[in-house]
Amino acid sequence: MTAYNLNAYMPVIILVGFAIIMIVGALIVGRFIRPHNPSDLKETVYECGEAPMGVAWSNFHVRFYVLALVFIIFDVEGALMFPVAVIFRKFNEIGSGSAVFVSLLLFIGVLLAGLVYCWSKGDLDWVKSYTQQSFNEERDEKKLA
Amino acid sequence: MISLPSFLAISFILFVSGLVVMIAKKNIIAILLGVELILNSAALNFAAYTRFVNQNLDGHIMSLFIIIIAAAEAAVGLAIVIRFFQIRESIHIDDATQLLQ
Amino acid sequence: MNSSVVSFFAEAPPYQMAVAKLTEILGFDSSVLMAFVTFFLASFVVVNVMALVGGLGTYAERKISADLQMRLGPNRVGPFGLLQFLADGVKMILKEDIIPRDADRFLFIIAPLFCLGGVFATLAVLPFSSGFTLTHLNIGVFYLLGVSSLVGVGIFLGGFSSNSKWSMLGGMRGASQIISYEVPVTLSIITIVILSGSLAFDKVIGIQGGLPHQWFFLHNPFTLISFFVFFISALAETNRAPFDLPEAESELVSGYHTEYTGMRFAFFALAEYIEVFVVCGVAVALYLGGYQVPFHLSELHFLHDTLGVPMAPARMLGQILEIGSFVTKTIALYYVVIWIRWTLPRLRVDQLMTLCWKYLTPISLFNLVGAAFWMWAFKGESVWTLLANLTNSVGGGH
Amino acid sequence: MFDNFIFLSSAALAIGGALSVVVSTNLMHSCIYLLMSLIGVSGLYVTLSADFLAATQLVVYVGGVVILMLFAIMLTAGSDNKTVNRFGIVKIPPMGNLKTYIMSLLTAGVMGCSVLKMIMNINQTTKLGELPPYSTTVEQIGTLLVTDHVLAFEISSVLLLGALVGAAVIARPRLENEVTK
Repeated sequence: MTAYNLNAYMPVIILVGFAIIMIVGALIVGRFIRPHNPSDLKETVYECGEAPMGVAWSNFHVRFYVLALVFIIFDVEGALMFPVAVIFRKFNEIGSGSAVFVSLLLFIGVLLAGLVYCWSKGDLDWVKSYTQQSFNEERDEKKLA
Repeated sequence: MISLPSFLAISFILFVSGLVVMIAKKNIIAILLGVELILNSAALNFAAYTRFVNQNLDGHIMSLFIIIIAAAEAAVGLAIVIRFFQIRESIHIDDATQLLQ
Repeated sequence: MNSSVVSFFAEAPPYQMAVAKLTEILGFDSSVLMAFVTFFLASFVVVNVMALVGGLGTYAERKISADLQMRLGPNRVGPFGLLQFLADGVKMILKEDIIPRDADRFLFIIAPLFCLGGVFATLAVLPFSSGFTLTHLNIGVFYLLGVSSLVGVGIFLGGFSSNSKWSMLGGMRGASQIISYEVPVTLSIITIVILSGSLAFDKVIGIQGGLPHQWFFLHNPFTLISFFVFFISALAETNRAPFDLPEAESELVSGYHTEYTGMRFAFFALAEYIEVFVVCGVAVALYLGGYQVPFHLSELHFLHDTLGVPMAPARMLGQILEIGSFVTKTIALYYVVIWIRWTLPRLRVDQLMTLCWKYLTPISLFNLVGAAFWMWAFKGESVWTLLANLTNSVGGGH
Repeated sequence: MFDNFIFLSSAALAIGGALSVVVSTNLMHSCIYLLMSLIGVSGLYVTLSADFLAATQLVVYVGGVVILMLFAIMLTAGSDNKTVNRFGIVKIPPMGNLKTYIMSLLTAGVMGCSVLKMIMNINQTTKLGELPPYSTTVEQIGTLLVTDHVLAFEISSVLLLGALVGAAVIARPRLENEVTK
């Protein structure tokens, strides 16, 4: 437990401020020196020379969501593991490393079970994720129900 | 300036805006945004009380678990929203009136 | 107290004199003001150097690719074409700024800010040397993971707001690639955290040494594998080839920044190049000994007592040696990144996801368990120390 | 001095983001306002000497939940220009109208008054001593997670496993023709 001063976070604010200043500044400076003559053609989105059809904000496939779902669970578990990983060395030095090791193993074991489940159900595949077999299984389930 | 009442006031504003979002919006995803705001205000309260009232970090653990539960809630909630959209082609909360599909 | 560039300077008498003087003039305690000024100047230097690194990165990229393909590369502007990036910058700022008619203007304007802001915020903890790091936060690595995830949001928004199909596809791919590869990166970092027992960069580096056998890279077999997992995943997180699917030229025109012109595009490119440097720096700090100089050459008592250099120059010299050590290793990794880009073909989307979820994630989980076991069984000693102990005990047995 | 600055800017970000979520009528924009609010809350954690919580907030929310929400919005965007689906339901639901806002403000007023009544006497009942200096909390949190709260630590992994399996089962794509009538 080491005390610190909140001044240590000063560079974060300053650097983000720099990012804002750079973006705003470059665009304002550029406003005076660059041409500005918009035309109808310029302002259409690029679609290989064709006139664009419809909008791009369309439905995407669910596999994006399923991967994001697996990710967020891993992300949260990683965030939970950080403090335990930090104190592991200290606990090991005072001789009670086994308890921490076992609790970490249990935690990772449950995490691994989730990964294995998603793998076996084909959630981690991109293209052929939902094979004929899983479709058939699902259809059978529906028939039974 | 950094005192318990000011943190409670911020957390109160977050809570009320979350509540208004939950009730006013008819879009299910927008309602989930409101839920996130409310959970955040609760987690902020725990951290504030830890800092100003008793300095034993149990409140931080509680906030940590609130964040975890919020993540799990968002994952399951959005999965339900997507499934609902696949079935009904809508994410209007008033369409979710039937239990069976 | 967190050590930072301010606490480094605060030990020097002139700094304290300046603080006292300012307090006298202004009538209030000006240590905060002085800290702000120091941080501001240091951040200004770091940002400019990083912008230069980003610019030189584009030059190096073109020159190295030319070298690998037996071309000449840029050689007109300045000696060896070194000023090419300045010419590019001037060209960028003179280009017309176009926002598509159908675009979401608010998000279109704010998207580069997320990319650049996220990358710049990571610079605050990048350990250039023990004194010249902007700040050594106690949660260094974890903070870095947090702010660098802003880049993913920026890329997604850049793709979404353009309302172009190419951009949208690139943005979706980019976001899902970045979040997927964050899992192996996080797990690899936890592997190192278990062995070092701290999240702060100065502690992680302080536990390593200057020579290769003291680095975490060669600490034990698990960290050796973990380094490669980290490096591959970091390549994918920065959208570098062979993982540059979000901006795959041959499929998606230019990916998430198809509709961005002029300076807005330049900010995306700048953020990408700086992020590559940051990622290489993090790999160096975690695995390759960071700013440690071999044989303790940079330590004060060596320079001051043994060589007889006066106190103030000795401190500066030590820091400069450390910066040299850090930057040399980082540039070497940067070269490897560019080399890989021009050597390997691009992966397919499904191969990308398979690589992440079916190879790198299980391997990094295995590494994590292995490192924890190593810590538990061998008290976190490196394999070389164990070997030395073994030979000693065998030799002592006679 | 800097403490106050970081507190004020984070509070402004948090409150401004939250209020913008309320008034915004564009779903994508309100997601970004929520992101701003969450970053502001993370700054508030920093002023509360909860540095680990602040970083967790960034990692989990900015990197995880917000991206998940953006993905979910993209998945339910509606693929064609029709505004009405085949059930005759408006596809893009309204982000609130006058009636719902009035209802919600009334509810919030009632709830808010009762909550305010609870927190009004906070200054009288709690004695605030001298605040301890800012200190790092990672090691203490880690120690608590493997000693006092080890059960919560292990069970949270089971909770996350349940969430993963449940959400994967719900969201997994089905047969094309399986959609009900």
